[in-house]
Amino acid sequence: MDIKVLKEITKLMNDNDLIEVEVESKGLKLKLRKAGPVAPTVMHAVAAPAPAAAASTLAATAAATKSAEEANWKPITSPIPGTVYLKPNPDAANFVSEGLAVDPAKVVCLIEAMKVFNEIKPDVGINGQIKRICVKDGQPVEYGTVLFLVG
Amino acid sequence: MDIKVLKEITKLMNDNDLIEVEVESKGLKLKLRKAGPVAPTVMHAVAAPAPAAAASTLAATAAATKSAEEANWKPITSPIPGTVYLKPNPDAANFVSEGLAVDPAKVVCLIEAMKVFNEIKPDVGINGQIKRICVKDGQPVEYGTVLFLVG
Amino acid sequence: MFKRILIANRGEIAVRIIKSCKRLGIETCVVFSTADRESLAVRLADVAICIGPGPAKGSYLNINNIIAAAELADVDAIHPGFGFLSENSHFAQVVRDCQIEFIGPLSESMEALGNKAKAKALATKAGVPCVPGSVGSVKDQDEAIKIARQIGYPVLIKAVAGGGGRGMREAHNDASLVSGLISAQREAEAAFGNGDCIIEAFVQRARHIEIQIIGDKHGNVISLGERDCSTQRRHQKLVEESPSPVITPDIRKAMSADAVKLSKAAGYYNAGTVEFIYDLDRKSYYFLEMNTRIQVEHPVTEMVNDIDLIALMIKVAAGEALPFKQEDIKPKGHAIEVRVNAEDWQNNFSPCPGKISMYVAPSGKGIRVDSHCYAGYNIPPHYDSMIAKLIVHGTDRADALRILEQALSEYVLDGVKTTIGFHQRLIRDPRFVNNEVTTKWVDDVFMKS
Amino acid sequence: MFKRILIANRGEIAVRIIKSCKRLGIETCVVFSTADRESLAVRLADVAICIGPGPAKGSYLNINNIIAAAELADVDAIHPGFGFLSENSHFAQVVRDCQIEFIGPLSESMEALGNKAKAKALATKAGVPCVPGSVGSVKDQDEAIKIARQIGYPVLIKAVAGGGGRGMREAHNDASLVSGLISAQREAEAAFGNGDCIIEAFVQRARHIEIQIIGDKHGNVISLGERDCSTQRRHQKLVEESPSPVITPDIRKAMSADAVKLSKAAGYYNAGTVEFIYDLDRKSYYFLEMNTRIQVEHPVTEMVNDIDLIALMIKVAAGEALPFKQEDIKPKGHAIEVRVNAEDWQNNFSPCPGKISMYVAPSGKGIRVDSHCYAGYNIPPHYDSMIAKLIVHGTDRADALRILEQALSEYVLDGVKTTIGFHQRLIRDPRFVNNEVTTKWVDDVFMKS
Repeated sequence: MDIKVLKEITKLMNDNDLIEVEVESKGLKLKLRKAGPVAPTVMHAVAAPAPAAAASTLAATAAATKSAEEANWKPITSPIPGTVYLKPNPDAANFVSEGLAVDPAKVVCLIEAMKVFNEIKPDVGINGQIKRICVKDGQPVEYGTVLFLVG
Repeated sequence: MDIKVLKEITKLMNDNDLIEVEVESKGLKLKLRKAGPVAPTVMHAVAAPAPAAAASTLAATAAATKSAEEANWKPITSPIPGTVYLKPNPDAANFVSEGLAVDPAKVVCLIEAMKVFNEIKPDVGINGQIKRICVKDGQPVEYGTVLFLVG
Repeated sequence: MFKRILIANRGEIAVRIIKSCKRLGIETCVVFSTADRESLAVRLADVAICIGPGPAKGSYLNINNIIAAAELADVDAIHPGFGFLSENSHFAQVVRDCQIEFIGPLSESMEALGNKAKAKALATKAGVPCVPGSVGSVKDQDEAIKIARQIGYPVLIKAVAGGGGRGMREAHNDASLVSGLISAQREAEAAFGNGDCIIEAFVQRARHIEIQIIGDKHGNVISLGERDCSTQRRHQKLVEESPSPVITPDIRKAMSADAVKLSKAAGYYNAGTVEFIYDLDRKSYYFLEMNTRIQVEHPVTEMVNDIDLIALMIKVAAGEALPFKQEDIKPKGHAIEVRVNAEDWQNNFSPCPGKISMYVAPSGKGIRVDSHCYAGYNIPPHYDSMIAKLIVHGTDRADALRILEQALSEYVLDGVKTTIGFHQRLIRDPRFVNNEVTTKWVDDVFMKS
Repeated sequence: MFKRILIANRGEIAVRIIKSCKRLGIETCVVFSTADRESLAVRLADVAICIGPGPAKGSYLNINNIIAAAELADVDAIHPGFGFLSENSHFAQVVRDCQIEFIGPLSESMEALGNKAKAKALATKAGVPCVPGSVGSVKDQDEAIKIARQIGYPVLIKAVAGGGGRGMREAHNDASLVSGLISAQREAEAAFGNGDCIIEAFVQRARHIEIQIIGDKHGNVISLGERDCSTQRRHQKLVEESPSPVITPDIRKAMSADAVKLSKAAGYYNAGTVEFIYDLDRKSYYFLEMNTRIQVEHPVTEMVNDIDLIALMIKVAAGEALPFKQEDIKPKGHAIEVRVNAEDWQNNFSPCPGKISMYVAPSGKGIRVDSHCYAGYNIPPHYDSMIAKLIVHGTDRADALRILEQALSEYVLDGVKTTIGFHQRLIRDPRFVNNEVTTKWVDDVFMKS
């Protein structure tokens, strides 16, 4: 049981607005929870009808898929609310697939907002392989939604 | 797991507003949680005028005078709100003084309530020397106010 | 007017009384148990004195320590709130013997009305309709059976000292009557130190309707209108509203007149509530009992009449005459109160004491929340589970229900289970909306559907 | 009526708008910055969409992301609240170009009135009295000096695009005029991207009195009465009340008429506020500027008129006609609002962002609190420091002040410094009680005593 793991997870929580983390792997069981009101994702589930629940699910997916081992993967996030498209057109193949190497010059997906298809590229400094695709084709996203994890 | 880990976890909690940390690792189970709201004495000090402040001061003294070293001193507390008298009559000497040995048969002070002077004696099981007199003659006290510390 | 008042209570009602005192410019002294040290009442009061441990027996029911605190704080009146010592005539007498005014009726009135058998006799004498049944408590099982057969089954067995459904049993035949009588007597003996019981005809389809009265020390007693508290679970009120959606203006008038008649017959002053049972089939009402104190649901009456009942209680206790006459009382709109309790309503309404982690009460036009809770507050296990009373006031019942639905949806409360979900389901039920509710409906129908 | 409304704002006003929407049965979508993820608005809204980082530039001022969220949530109207983009005519136009209704006036009206120089010209044309001074912005220092000498010192330098006291300077002679003009221009250029300034006579003993107007799309515009906001610190309003305790019924009537006149001249609809400066010596008033949005202090008007201004804005934006005529407006009683800010008032009112550890807002008859705060809430450093608006409504000013004093004493708020203590001291000051306050009083007298 290494404290570095806890630190990394906490950073993870801060970076991703997680309010609770539970990890269980051979012989190790771990749970962290944050103070204050529950995250909007939970909030909505509690307080609001379908649309909110939907909006929240996004954040939830992003959150749920995190774990200590991925602590140093870098996220590619959405700069704007909109609809994400993983392929240039319905018949084409995805821009990227897991394992593919990407750099700030590479278009990884499109986000449609106000009828405009915005080409999304990794931020400067993000070079590496696509470790995980965190969104589905056609899924609505908000600012900050994690689209891909690069490592 | 040694204390360094605990210290680091605590710091972690402080730095990151964690209210709970649970760890279960082969042969190790660990859970940390944070404390609740402010003490009533503080409440009074903040919110209310003189009387409340006074009432709270009592509690405050009781609280303030505590320290690790005195941890196993036993308190003699007031069973009723009233006015404490340390001597049988104005001209007489105090019932007790610091260092005096007391037992459940010994009257340590009087508490006047409803024109009645109630003789206060140590609870059964409280035997020892008066280590500290925590109230002043003629001071108003409430239920639970610490009158003496016996060790 | 009084200079300083001691509040011999806790929780929401203690906070409520403190606020009315502040508005009247009266200092407040609240007494509290060690379990309530961090309570809002303790924080808001001018003086707070600890009187005992968590269990009420040693604190909120500890007459000696409360009087000692009253003398220490040098108060000139005591408000008992509801529950605890509020209907204890002995306490009222001790308070007055100490030259401290008890904010409530005379001990004599409390005794005459507090005991169901005595109250019923007084009502009969005053010409107030009562449920057919035994005159005074029943001597033994034989008499009970005799009376039950006279009035015909089903019958209700009620402890004369009972309240809140305790010491109460239904009986549908001689056998269940005998067994019910025994258990009711045992329960009442334990709870109220008096096992005497009366036998009454059991009204099958009933509404619980009560009249709020207030009297001064100059012989004036008036009715402030009714509250319909028919939505009950195991004789515990869950929802209260005014006006009652099921009675006619004539019935309302007659009930008010009878309530005032009974109060005057008992030489009653200050606030009181005369409870009636309304028979939906016979379209007639019967006197049930009188509560000689302010009630949990008093805000409903305050909202439709735009008055402060607690302030009124204090004023009449200080000797002031009522500021208005019966003809001045013209209730406006419709008010509904729901009780938000820390209970797991899906699991038998079992109490859920614990810490409230986040708390934001609803607010806005027509919304009122009386509460002592806050984020970080730890609901102690020693007392009732009430978190808040949510009261809404609309132009009519439909409007009030609309506001109530919004308010419930805005209630932010994390950390403990509450009855908010129950109320949300309840007020959407067409049978509730259409006033098809009887006092047994929640138990027999709603909770089973 | 709209099906779903997007709220392009945060904090207290976002919560306030959500509540009115719920009352109207309209779904709500709130946009928020990463710093507001745990805000009450996000929790209460039906949908919440993150639009950017903490700093407003990337979120609450980010037109692209807000419109994107509006399309994603498929809303049919946007309420801008106050501050941020609420007076940005370009934003209003973009919203309408996207076939989404902007809940506010036409962009043209906003442009005509948002600029002080244009607004003054329009007022003059409409026959509304204006402060003597430059017609339009001054070309250069020489013209400024010429005008200043014409109207006589002291004069006030005001940025045409200014607001909240920014881009405003006093000048008592040519020298201070030149230096003041330069700094005012620089400040306005930086803050509003427009350094143009006007020169006006400086009224020495002034009260700030504003008229709340509301217009529909059918040409109806009415006045809902005035608010007196003379208690200011550095041109920031601290207390607002209605009615104004210093003007006569005739002045009130004339002000209202002029406010309506100006609004109609600008083809104005929806809610707006026409600000006047009242000269206590000359007993006359002058048009100051018009705010083309709902204002922080709108609850004062709501309380005395018993209306919901936010709901009214939504209704007229949806095309409904005003539900009442000018003659129906009969304000009742006296309302006062104080702003509770997270500021260290004893240390220059410096902002104190941080975590609120305990929070219990006052409540009771005549007490209203509009707030987004709760225990555990972290006041972010990116935005204004407002914690709550405490509004009281009494039968008259004395009664309102009594209620206000009680409410302030009941306010439980730990964890951050607040201005509650300032207000407690202020309302006990005989000069405030006796209405001897001018717009400079807090700065020049009160804070120095």
